[in-house]
Amino acid sequence: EDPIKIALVHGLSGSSFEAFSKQAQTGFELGIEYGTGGTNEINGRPIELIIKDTQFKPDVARAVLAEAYGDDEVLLAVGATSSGVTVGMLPIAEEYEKILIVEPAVADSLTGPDSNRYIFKTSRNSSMDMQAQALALNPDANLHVATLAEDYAFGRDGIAAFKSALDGSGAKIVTEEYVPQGTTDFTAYAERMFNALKDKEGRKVILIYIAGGGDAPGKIQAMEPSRYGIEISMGGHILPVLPTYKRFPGMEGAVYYYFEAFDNEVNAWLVEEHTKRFDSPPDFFTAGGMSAALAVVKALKEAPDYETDTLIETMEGMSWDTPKGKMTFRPEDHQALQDMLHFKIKVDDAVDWAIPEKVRIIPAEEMNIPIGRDNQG
Amino acid sequence: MQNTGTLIVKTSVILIFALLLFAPFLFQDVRSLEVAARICIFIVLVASFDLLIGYTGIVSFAHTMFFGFGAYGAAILLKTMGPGWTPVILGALAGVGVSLVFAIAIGLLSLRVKAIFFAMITLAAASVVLVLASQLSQITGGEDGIIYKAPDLFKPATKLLTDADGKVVRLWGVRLNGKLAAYYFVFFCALALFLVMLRFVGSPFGTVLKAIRENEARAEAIGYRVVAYRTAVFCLSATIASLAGTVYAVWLKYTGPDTALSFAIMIDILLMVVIGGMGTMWGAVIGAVLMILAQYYLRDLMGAASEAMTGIPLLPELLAPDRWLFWLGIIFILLVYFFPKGIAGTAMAWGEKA
Amino acid sequence: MTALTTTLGRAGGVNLLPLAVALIAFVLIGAPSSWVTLTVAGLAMGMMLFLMASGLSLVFGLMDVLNFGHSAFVSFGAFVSASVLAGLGGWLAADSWALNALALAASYLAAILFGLIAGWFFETVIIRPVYRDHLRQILITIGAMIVAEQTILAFWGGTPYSVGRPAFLEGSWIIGDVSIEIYRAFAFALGVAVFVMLYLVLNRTRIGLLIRAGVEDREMVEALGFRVDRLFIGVFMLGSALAALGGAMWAGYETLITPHMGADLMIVVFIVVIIGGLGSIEGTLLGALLVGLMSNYVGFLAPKLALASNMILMVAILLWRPNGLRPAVK
Amino acid sequence: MPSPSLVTKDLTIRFGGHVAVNNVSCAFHPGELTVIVGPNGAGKTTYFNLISGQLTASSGSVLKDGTDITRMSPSARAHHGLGRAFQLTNLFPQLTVLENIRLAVQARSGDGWRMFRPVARMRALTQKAEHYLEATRLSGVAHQTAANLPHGDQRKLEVALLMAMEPDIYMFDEPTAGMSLDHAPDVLDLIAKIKADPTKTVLLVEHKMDVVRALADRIIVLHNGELLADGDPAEVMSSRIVRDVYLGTATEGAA
Amino acid sequence: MSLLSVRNMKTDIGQYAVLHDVSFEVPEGGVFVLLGRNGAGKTTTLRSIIGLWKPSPGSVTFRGEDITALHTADIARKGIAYVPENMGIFGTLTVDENLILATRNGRFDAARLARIHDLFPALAQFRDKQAWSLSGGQKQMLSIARAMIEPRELILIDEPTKGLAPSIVDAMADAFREIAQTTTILLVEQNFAFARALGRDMAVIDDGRVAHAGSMDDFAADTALQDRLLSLSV
Ligand SMILES: Nc1ncnc2c1ncn2[C@@H]1O[C@H](COP(=O)(O)OP(=O)(O)OP(=O)(O)O)[C@@H](O)[C@H]1O
Ligand SMILES: Nc1ncnc2c1ncn2[C@@H]1O[C@H](COP(=O)(O)OP(=O)(O)OP(=O)(O)O)[C@@H](O)[C@H]1O
Ligand SMILES: [Mg+2]
Ligand SMILES: [Mg+2]
Repeated sequence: EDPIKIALVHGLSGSSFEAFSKQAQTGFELGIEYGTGGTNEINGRPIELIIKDTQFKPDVARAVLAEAYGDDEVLLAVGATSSGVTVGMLPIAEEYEKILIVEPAVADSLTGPDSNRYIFKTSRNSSMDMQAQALALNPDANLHVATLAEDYAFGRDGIAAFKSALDGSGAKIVTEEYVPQGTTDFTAYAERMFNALKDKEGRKVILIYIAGGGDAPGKIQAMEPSRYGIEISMGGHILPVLPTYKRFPGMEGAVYYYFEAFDNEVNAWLVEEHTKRFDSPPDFFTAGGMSAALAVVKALKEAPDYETDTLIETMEGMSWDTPKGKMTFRPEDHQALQDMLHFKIKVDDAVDWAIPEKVRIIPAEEMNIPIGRDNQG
Repeated sequence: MQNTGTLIVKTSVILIFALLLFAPFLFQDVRSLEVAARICIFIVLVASFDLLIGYTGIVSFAHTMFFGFGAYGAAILLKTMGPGWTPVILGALAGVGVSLVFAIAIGLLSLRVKAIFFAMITLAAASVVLVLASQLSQITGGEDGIIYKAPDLFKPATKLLTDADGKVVRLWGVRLNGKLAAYYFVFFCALALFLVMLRFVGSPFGTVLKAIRENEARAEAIGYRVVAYRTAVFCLSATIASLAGTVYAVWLKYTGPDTALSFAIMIDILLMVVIGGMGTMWGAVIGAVLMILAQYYLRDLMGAASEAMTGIPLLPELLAPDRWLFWLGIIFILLVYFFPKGIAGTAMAWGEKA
Repeated sequence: MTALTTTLGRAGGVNLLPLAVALIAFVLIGAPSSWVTLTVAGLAMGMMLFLMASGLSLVFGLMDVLNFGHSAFVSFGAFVSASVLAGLGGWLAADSWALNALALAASYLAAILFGLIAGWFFETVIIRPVYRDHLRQILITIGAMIVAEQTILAFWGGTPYSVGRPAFLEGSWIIGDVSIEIYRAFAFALGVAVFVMLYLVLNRTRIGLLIRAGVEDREMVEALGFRVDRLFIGVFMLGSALAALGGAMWAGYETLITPHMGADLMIVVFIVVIIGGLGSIEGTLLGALLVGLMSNYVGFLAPKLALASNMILMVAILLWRPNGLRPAVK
Repeated sequence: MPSPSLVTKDLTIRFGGHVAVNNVSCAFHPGELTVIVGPNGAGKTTYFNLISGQLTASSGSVLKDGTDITRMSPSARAHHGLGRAFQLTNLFPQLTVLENIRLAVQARSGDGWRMFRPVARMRALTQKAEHYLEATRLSGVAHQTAANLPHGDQRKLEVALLMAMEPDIYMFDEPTAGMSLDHAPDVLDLIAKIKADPTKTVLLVEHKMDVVRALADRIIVLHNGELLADGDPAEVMSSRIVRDVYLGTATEGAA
Repeated sequence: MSLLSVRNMKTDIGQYAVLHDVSFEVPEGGVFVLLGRNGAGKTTTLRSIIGLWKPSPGSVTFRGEDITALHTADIARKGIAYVPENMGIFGTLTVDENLILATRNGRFDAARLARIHDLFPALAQFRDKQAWSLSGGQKQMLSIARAMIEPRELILIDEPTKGLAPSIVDAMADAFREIAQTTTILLVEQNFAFARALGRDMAVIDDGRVAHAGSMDDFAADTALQDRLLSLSV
């Protein structure tokens, strides 16, 4: 039988994010394995993965994606790692009229107006991150928040989503600080936030939303915000970064995935197999990659034929099981709605990293994720 | 006066242009066409950088900035005004305008200071523009960049020639569609800009640039206003880089920091100009071709090599496709070390001796 | 005008610039506790920059070698020391102050040792053929930077690497409303020590002179009886070791490091050296302190300008003094 | 006597506390060759630098045909007809001899800003350059890179560049220094030819007394930056003061 | 025994053979003059002695010790100073710094410094000036002063009088005479009058070979020989 070709288009060289891509690809392979019961076949056809490197360059990404669709004649493609690169890839899917599953790039805009009906997105988006983060703070009128984010679209959009989630709860934003990307010294901004918060009555929180390095939380923590009764809050992170969270015992926030927090059959298999094969638990891009693969498997199993339009039809509104529970492709913009984890940091000297202990799972329905575009219209 | 080395270099360049001219017919896969278009753009970009570094001896790290101005000019207007030729032309003009303003400001302000300080100032300026592009995301799309549509002529669905049934005519198996038109737009723009630059370097103006590179004080003493010439060539090369940016933006239908502004592109340009050979123009062509082929195909080659080596210790590790940049770096060092004049320069000098 | 210049010169000239900046900031900021916090943080940040810039200043200012690969030494220093700290995790986590300090010292020594060896290698293999040729220096060291970054990626992987920090360097001293990060105070002390050492080596011995002379006319220095080749290797090794130490220190400050951390820092490090003026370690210190203070003040007073503050500072100073604040070489 | 083509009025330059050229006022006339002598460090080269613009005067002025050029850049002065050859060879090392000279020719003709015409097709430029190659007997090495020339030929090229600028005022700074006995006469003949043109003014710095005697119409003596003597060669050279500060005693006969 | 002996020296620069066969003996004390036309190989000979070019074959022996293979710095430390044709001034260093580098231990011997300042007053006047701004002649003086700031065994001097005013040339002749009482000088010179006034022994190099060697007095007397070797005819 003809193999079913799937292209994995990720950044594999040229940036330190290449490690994320590798997690996603490992996850994808595991997902195929799990989804096909180890046969690696769907409807009797073997699955062939074609790996492409975007080199983290949008132009390269466009070329290799076009190549995958045009020359390798893949059925669909999965990718890419960074949002900028992925934005560049969107029109190629439309041009070739083939499906692109976005994983693990996060930006909301990937399912926004510039997107198109060939795009499905299994990765969570920034709105989910920030809304979950807001919910994890249990906002009420007593809450005062100062936000710290990087000064570009990602940071500003994130804070906007956060604010909209606080709307109506009575919580107040006392100041919004935006730092240039790549900032490493946060003293000045911390002073500004301290000055804005210190005389407020009630719960005082500094919300940190910085994707890059710089270790803003650690540096602000070192200035001992606790002397003003100020807490720090931020989202979770990948395992290699979690050791630095040991400095924030008791901190609450929200994250996309932590291997111990989700209790389901898929996750149990993933954790067991991953630990067996790689001697370490799966990280969150691994889970993401697996979710994407499981979506593909389910769609291919269910679709009557593999014409793109049929596949789109199959996938719109489709729900499937993933390591983090059930996900559903929203028909309007093809974003997969999914649960998030509200955690509290626990420090255990026997574990290398700080453990984001489950407080609760924030169900997808609880979050009001704006619809980016309407593919139905 | 033509020696064999020079002859070989010039023949290869002409051959390269011939291959580029027939690329859509010779290599009928998607990636090849992308690669060919990218080569065309970078030939112009690298050659315009060579005007600075190779001919005049000015080290600037702001070349991608100008490239970016051109690209963003077209991109922003195509996005806001919709596809068409007017936004392309206006965008090109806007890009050139902004580039000129920056080039003149930087030039007048700092072409008098030590060469190395100038390099650092351009580096700083470029990095500020890069961050600004990501901060002004309403206009520039920020980190994610902008996608937009090119003029209708370049739509893949556009039929350049139709047969009796109204289907696209195929010539040697190639569909005569908008994609082809877009490629030839890129190719001929690049060719024209390259020829213009060839003209520049052969003119009296070009010889003055070389004189400034060789001995600035003496050039001034025999009557050339060095600062004026430097500023002029800085503006000139900025203009050409900006135009190249516009063409690339039209081709890619996407513009973002990583395709038009990032420091990685600057390094690519440097690598290309050095590998090809500075101060020759021909070198730009050779450098751009080799580097881009490496970027797109070295990985694959290494993957194959790595697989072939399985079993042998260490080698497969080092040949792992993701380490291709490592090898590129080493090749680059060896080139600078053993062929300081680059491929074209070395070939031409070798011909001189022979 | 001349009278003003001479009065200023007698009072300390450009050396007073950081003081002047601090005074102006005091007026603008208003809140004394914030001002002290910012000033102390800025000075410490300056010292950390100085640590990383001093090596560059040596090879760039004195030997006229434009080493873009300097950033690789910074990154390597960071990763080597972080690995040693990870290896000595037991000591670091121990309850004994002495063991903590020992682990830290070992990690710095490892970084320095690495810097020395790598510097030796770098000088002999990469730099030697391109002395006096700026363009080739830029190019060949950019090549080296790529290779070095890839090597780090291959060794340590691309994920951010977390750096241990001894307990006694965590936290801050709180005096009233002023907070002084302990790690910064430590960095400040280390920076001062390095500065004093360099100052003595360069000003109390003929080494500084020899380096400059050797750059200008190597053969003549040899004809005067000095082994320029060994001298240059020595300087380069020292410069690399300083970079590695700076990287190790920065790693402790950042606590999470990535292979391109050195490259990210390079622009500001270059700015420091240029502001200071080529060839003088005093100038580099001055430049570093200015950059450190300015970025903190601007960040507090006008966050929008923070992005360009270094750039504006550099351009302003170059317009005022085209050779930097205290160039040793004209 | 025609009106002076070049005048320096109270020309002074200070370097820190040191006054390298001190209140030098002097006029030079077309058709006249003035030799400038003086001990090392007297300020001869500095005086040239002030006239041709490599240095800008602290005070005083330089007038060319009545126009004040004191604040002009070297290139502007070159356009006003001041030409200068350097004491230390100062060429475009990686360009060929022909290209070196063509640069000077085209600076003179003002073609430097033409961007589209290939130089190769501008016959007039090349012909003129070839003319000066012949005049300086450098035709044989026209296509060699300047850096590869023997020392003597480099000195000749230095002079050829000045000739090709076709200035009104020629300034030579020790043109024959380090030139061997078989090369020097070529250059001296050239200078003699220029001197024969009544519209040209020539300034020459020279330490070799036989050269001075053979060429000078007039000698001025600089010492410690000041103008010490000015006048007829024989008279100046025999004056006590010049013997004291400049010539010494022993070598006079031998030089 | 002679202080320095050069035997069968053949030196190539790149692919060019510059010296073919140079041999001569420099006796201890006094001034030994090397004469020769432009491009004859005089400078190359000096550079081969100080180790900046490596002759092969051939040998350079200093006080009976073979120094051919030594590093330039080690040769210099044996007490040989070199004043190159291009003066080798460190332009970014001050006059005093230039001198201090030439001292053995980084300190001036007051008497020697005074003697130098006496001989070349300009060097006293401009002690703290950066050397690039000196006039051509002043640089030449500084270069010679560097060779005199320490006691040496042998000084190699390449065309010191080029570009110097006549009165300075006089003073320099006196200085050389004085130095030569304690130190041997190997002098390369084009200015024959100057050379004749100083030299005791001499050799003429022509086309990379020693064309003549002997005493200066004999050579000065033989105008035919001078004519043939130096084309000095007036
Ligand atoms: N740029 C400068 N900065 C400081 N001092 C200078 C500068 N240029 C020249 N001088 C000083 O001015 C004086 C005159 O120098 P100049 O070169 O004019 O002498 P000169 O007469 O040409 O001597 P020579 O015959 O040796 O070439 C010297 O003492 C020199 O040190
Ligand atoms: N670096 C070099 N490369 C090639 N040839 C050289 C080099 N240096 C010297 N030569 C050649 O070697 C020959 C001897 O040069 P050398 O400098 O020893 O002559 P010289 O006797 O000192 O002459 P002069 O009186 O001009 O100083 C010359 O023909 C010269 O062209
Ligand atoms: Mg002079
Ligand atoms: Mg010589």
